Amino acid sequence: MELIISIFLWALIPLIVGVMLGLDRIVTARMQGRKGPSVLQSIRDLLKLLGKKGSMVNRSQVAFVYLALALQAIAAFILIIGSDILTAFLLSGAGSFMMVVAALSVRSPYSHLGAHRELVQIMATEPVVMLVVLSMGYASGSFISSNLEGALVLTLPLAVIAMVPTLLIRLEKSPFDIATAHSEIVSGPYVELSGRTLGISKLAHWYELVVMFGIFLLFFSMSDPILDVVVKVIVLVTVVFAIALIDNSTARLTRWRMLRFSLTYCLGAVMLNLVILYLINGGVF
Amino acid sequence: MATRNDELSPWILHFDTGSCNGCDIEIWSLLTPRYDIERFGMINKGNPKHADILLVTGPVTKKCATRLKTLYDMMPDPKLVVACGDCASTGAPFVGCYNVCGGVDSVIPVDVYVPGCACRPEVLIDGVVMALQKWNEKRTMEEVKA
Amino acid sequence: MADTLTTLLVVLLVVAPLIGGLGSLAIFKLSAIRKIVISTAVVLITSVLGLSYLVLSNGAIDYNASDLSSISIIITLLDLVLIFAFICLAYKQKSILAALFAFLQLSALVFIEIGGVGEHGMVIHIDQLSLMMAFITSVIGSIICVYGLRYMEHYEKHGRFFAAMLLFLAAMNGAVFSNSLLWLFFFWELTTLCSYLLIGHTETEQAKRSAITAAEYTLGGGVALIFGIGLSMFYFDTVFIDQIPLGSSLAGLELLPLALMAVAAFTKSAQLPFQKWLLGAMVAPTPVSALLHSATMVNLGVYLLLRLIPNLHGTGFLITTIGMVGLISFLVTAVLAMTQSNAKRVLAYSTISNLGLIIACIGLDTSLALTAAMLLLLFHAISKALLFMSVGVVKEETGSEDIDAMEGLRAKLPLIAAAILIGISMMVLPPFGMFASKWLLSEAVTSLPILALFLVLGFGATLVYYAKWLGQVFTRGKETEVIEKHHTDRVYAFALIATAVIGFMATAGIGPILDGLINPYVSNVFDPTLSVRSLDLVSSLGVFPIMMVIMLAIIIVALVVRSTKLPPVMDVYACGESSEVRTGTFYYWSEERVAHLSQASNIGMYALLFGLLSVIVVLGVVA
Amino acid sequence: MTKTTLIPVGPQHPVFLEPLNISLKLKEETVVGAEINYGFNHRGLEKAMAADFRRTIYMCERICGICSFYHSTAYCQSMESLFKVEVPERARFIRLVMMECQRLTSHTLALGHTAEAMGYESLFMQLFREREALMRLVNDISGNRVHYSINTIGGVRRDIPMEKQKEMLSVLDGLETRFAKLAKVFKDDRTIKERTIGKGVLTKEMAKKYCVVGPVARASGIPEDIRTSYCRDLDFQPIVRDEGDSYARSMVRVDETFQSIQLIRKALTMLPEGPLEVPVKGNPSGEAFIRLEAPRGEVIYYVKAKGTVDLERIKVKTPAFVNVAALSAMVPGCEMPDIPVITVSVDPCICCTER
Amino acid sequence: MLSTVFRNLVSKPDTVKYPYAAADIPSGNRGRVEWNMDACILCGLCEKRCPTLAVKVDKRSGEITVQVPRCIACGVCIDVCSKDAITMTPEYSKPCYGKEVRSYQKEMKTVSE
Ligand code: SF4
Ligand code: SF4
Ligand code: SF4
Ligand code: SF4
Ligand code: SF4
Ligand code: SF4
Ligand code: SF4
Ligand code: SF4
Repeated sequence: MELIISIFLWALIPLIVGVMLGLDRIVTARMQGRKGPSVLQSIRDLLKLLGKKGSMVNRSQVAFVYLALALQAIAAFILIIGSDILTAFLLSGAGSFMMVVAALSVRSPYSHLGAHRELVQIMATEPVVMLVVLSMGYASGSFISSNLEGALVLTLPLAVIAMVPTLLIRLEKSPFDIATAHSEIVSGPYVELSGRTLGISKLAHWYELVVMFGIFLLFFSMSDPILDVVVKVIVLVTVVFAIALIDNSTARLTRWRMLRFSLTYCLGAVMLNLVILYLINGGVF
Repeated sequence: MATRNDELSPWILHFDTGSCNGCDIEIWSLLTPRYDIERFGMINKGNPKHADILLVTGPVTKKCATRLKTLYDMMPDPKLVVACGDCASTGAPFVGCYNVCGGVDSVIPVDVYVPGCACRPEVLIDGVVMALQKWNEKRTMEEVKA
Repeated sequence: MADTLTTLLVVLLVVAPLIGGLGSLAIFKLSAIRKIVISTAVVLITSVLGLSYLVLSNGAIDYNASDLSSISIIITLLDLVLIFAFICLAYKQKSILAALFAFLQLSALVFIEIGGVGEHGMVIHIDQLSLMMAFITSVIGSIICVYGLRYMEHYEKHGRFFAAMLLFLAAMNGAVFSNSLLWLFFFWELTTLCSYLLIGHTETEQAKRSAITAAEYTLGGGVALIFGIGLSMFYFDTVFIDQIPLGSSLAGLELLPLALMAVAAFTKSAQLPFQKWLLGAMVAPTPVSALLHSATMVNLGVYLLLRLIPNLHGTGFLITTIGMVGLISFLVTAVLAMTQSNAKRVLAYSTISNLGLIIACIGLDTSLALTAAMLLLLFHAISKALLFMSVGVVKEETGSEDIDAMEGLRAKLPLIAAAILIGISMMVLPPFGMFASKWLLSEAVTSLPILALFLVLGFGATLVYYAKWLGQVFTRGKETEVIEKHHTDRVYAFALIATAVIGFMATAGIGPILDGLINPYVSNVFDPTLSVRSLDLVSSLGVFPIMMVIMLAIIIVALVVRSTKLPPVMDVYACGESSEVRTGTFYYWSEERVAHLSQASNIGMYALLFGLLSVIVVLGVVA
Repeated sequence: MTKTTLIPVGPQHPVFLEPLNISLKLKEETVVGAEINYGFNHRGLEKAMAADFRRTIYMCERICGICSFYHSTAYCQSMESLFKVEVPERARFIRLVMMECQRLTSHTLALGHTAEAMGYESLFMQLFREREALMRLVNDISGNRVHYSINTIGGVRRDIPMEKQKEMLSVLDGLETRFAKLAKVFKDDRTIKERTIGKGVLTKEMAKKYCVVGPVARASGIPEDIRTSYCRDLDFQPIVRDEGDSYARSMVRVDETFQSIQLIRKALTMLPEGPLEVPVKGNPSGEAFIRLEAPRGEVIYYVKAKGTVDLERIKVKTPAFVNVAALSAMVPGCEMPDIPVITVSVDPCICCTER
Repeated sequence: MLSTVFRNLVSKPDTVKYPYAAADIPSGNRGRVEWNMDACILCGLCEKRCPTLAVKVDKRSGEITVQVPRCIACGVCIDVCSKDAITMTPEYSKPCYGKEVRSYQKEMKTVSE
């Protein structure tokens, strides 16, 4: 039964993420003093893209994009059925890898610049999230998300904080909207995608967001199912709001700046948390 | 008037073929809080491969003509072209300039002509919304062709 | 004493390549050598398969020292000849270091032989670990030799070359079968000789220099090994690996032999600070690189550490330091690999990096980590062979090994592009073995989360340099752009496809491999915790649904692709311009900074190793 | 071997409003070579403008939609000097007010554009929001949001009546307070500083060598502003900074907006009564040379007439022309992400550069 | 910036309702020109002085045509018309699928053959 619910949820991901992004767009618009689009706008965008034939530069590009979608979708699926979060995360990492290769597979300077920035982005976020996942596994002795201890946030508070910039990076929000920076490199890795292929890559990105946010929300698991949902929704809304705030009060930074920030502060925070936990658990160096 | 096409989410590409900047900035104004065309799901994409609507400003200078054609060709079907301002519609304010080919329609087909020098944001909104009404037509045409 | 068939197979695995080697040395004609090499390959592959069947069904195969005492004597004599050869070689190349190392080896060996070697033990012990190694050597090694047949056509001295190649395989098989450390030492040094010959094969100045560097480093390792053997005689009164006491019972100076053997392993596996020789070895023809990196040489060091696991397990700081060396090598070389433009150098760094990872796993000293180490070893060999052979073909077709020059390979050499794609996918993408091992390792690292930091950073860097390369291979302009297609030779195609198929089979058969080869060995020390349940890899911490991933991926891609007709082809976006666009390459850090990094880490690692040895000595003396 | 990236930025690029092409050579993301290509916006206006001198007012206005009023003013001034007429004081002040209004719209545009180039979308939105209030104001006064078209040879065609003056002042008051907040953001925001300070430096020597004008020159320590003479009765001091980087250029613009608001206030209080235009008769003849301080620096008009309806020659020297050229001295060595910011901080305008 | 952002968040957005509500066009706007053919004497001055050649005066048929996307609403024709036959309204011209041409017909006295 639970499996069916999970599969149902998984199928609904585009809808859920779409609405979430729509809300984010509205909030952003309101922060800028605009009215903003409708909540469903992101979904409409996706539908429109999927309905457009578009064009391609070469075949490998299209193939890699589809592969990226497959990997991300599976990653999200694994996460949602409550299986191994590490597997889910690694698969999603492989999905981003595929997107980068897709962007590199056309001879377009913008696409390449974007892809290389995306690579720096991977270098900046992957270690952090991976360490977060590992620390979750360490703290609760299992990577099966349904076995994770409740309220991990209490044992790993710094890891939770460190993940927020990572989410910011993954959501491509300023100051870290570096890979797609539309006013610099015309949306970078996505520049040569169009129509349906672009839609597919968007969808892949949505699934990736699900994996990222899913891992993040696992910190806030509660034993009581109703409380669980309530807490997670509150956390989600707060985080999205906070991200919108940061987005709206910063200029875009550069890729090395992002790497330095992420690898010093974020990684440092998770590491600190992990070391403290390790010492508490009686570990020795 | 726009409600029926609300479910669409047109993405915009803007190209200046030699305008005086007047109309360009009016297009930028569209993005900003006062006119906020994101209400209609429109986003300025700056990339022909992502765009659905091409907003052209300015009379087409000889050097820009080929670029305009390239950009137009790069846009995936179905696509719409809106000529923004008198220049883009007819090239009129620059009558007698030797390096001007004329309006946009001398290079690529135009769907909607937006008059005004400079065209006001309101007219631009009207123009884009009118263009959207052509969208469904074009899409069915696409399907028939396929 | 096993039955005749078994003996025949074992002998064949060592002797067949030896004979083949001698044969090719005697003949000058390539066509004849070709026949010899191919038949040797066939013999090797059938033998190893036969042996696998026997070992898997009947368990490990042992031969007692007392039964083979005559062979022991022959090996000792050959050993002396070998060292003498090294001395001559050092004299010829005017390498004081090599001469010094050879003399040290000689004196230690003489000292040990005079001390007398006990005969109560097994000189040959073929268990699942040996089998896995023999499999890698014989199958992958044979394929590389066959590949070399075509590749070496434009080179000279084929006889010598293939003699050294086949001898290499013989030495490897011999080394992994030996239980006697002295036998192991002989084969060990034999690989050093072979690598020297192969690296210096082209006889250019650079090749000679690289060859002698390699010889110096690995001879140094040999010194560490023979000293370790001597000390093991002194402390444990045995030269048989299985008789060395378990790690948990060792203390003080008794750790010294193990530490020395670990140092020997580091030199063979080119771990920091001994990585220089492997990078220099890049000047050799590609089949040599492929052989060194995937099927032979570097695996030997890791093999020794794996073999010594029961003795290292529970030695506390010793095994942790070993792990640290591996981990730091892993991270540093992964970062260095990002900055390289030459594909072979990228691969070289990635080899060091991956072997470092394996050693790090050994250092973690847990059941899961050990399993991960063995899986990594297997899959690394397969994918590296594939990648090296592909680079070789590219070099032949385009004249360059540079990643930049590989732009548009997909159109030029589709088969090679596919091989590189598969090779890299095996390294980083699910559901291939490397990926599964990565997952496993990540789960394993939770037992010592402090190490996780290195691991996660290294994984990030690994993704980057492979993405960069793969992207370059697939970079091309419009689909309709006309590109001259090159033809891939049949031999190359065979070698690449065979390796790829082995890779796929190993991935699909990860369950049987785990049950048959890996878990039995792991169970010597730990309770195996990784198993395959209903097509999922299940560890104590989580699950990796390999089959589900494969199936879902196929379904999703098939569904999506079926519903799509390919969109029309369009040129790239160049802001409306149609002028020339060019994509550059990214190396992230400048050469100087890289040199700086490798220098600093080398110094650090020397200090670490020196510290390790001195700590053992000091602690031992104090106790 | 490191292959460089060759990348055309423009003629259609999201950060450029206009068709400008900078051909960049990048080593990784560092610029090692930049070549600026012109000519996309060349319409041949100077040739077409050498026609009926009455029509030329409307044509020279359309050289550019950002400082259109400066162009028509400069042209009308040159014609007035050919006709040897003195415009009424009221007309002169109205022109001044409108010019400063246009400077406000232009500077807010430039600043917003800079913010957008840095990816600071909400700041861009806020600046344009304030700009929109201004636009409505000028629309009401002049009749058009962009091309005011109120200049005529001998004066202006529209008056600013009392009630509109009042409205104007109240709009400006509101604008000043809200803009002060945004200016503070521009001054103090850490991310903005990181993206602009020390980027695209143009030293005083280089600035002199490239003959840059306007805010670009003033940000490099050259106190050059023609308004010192034109606004003589308004006690005007140019704003100068020394750093010469993108930050300084933006800060000069920020400060100048407040200065413009002050100037408009003063001009409105001093607005003398009187006629709006003096009639001119006949056809012009002779030569005239006029300089004006446009938002981006001085614009120079040279007009030669031969006594017929058609002019003989018009030559326009525009500020962006020299400023854009200086770009090629600023970008080498900087990173790709700084290219848009530096370019926009110079505020390049192609339409008048190429006419 | 945060204070501005928060203020925006709680206050009403600045966005106009257009096209769902009437556009806010200032009374001083120069929108479009209209001809009053009763006053017009077909002198053709507006055609002559229009800077963009938007106006055509056909003296024979008594028709004045304005090509809407040519008119820059400069108001010159109004200034030159001695009969004040032309007026300017703040309402702007609408976009069109084609190039709109507006024509004004003067009642011609039929000339007897
Ligand atoms: S004549 Fe005009 S179009 Fe031809 S090259 Fe010269 S500027 Fe360009
Ligand atoms: S129509 Fe007018 S405002 Fe628009 S670009 Fe042309 S001249 Fe400029
Ligand atoms: S002087 Fe001006 S109008 Fe004449 S050709 Fe040169 S750019 Fe054109
Ligand atoms: S302006 Fe100069 S280049 Fe152009 S036509 Fe005249 S003389 Fe030739
Ligand atoms: S510098 Fe030239 S193009 Fe730029 S705003 Fe002024 S007149 Fe217009
Ligand atoms: S002088 Fe004028 S036309 Fe000639 S290159 Fe310079 S900007 Fe272009
Ligand atoms: S100027 Fe006036 S009277 Fe003469 S044709 Fe035009 S509208 Fe008619
Ligand atoms: S308003 Fe100006 S452009 Fe329009 S018709 Fe009258 S004169 Fe011509």
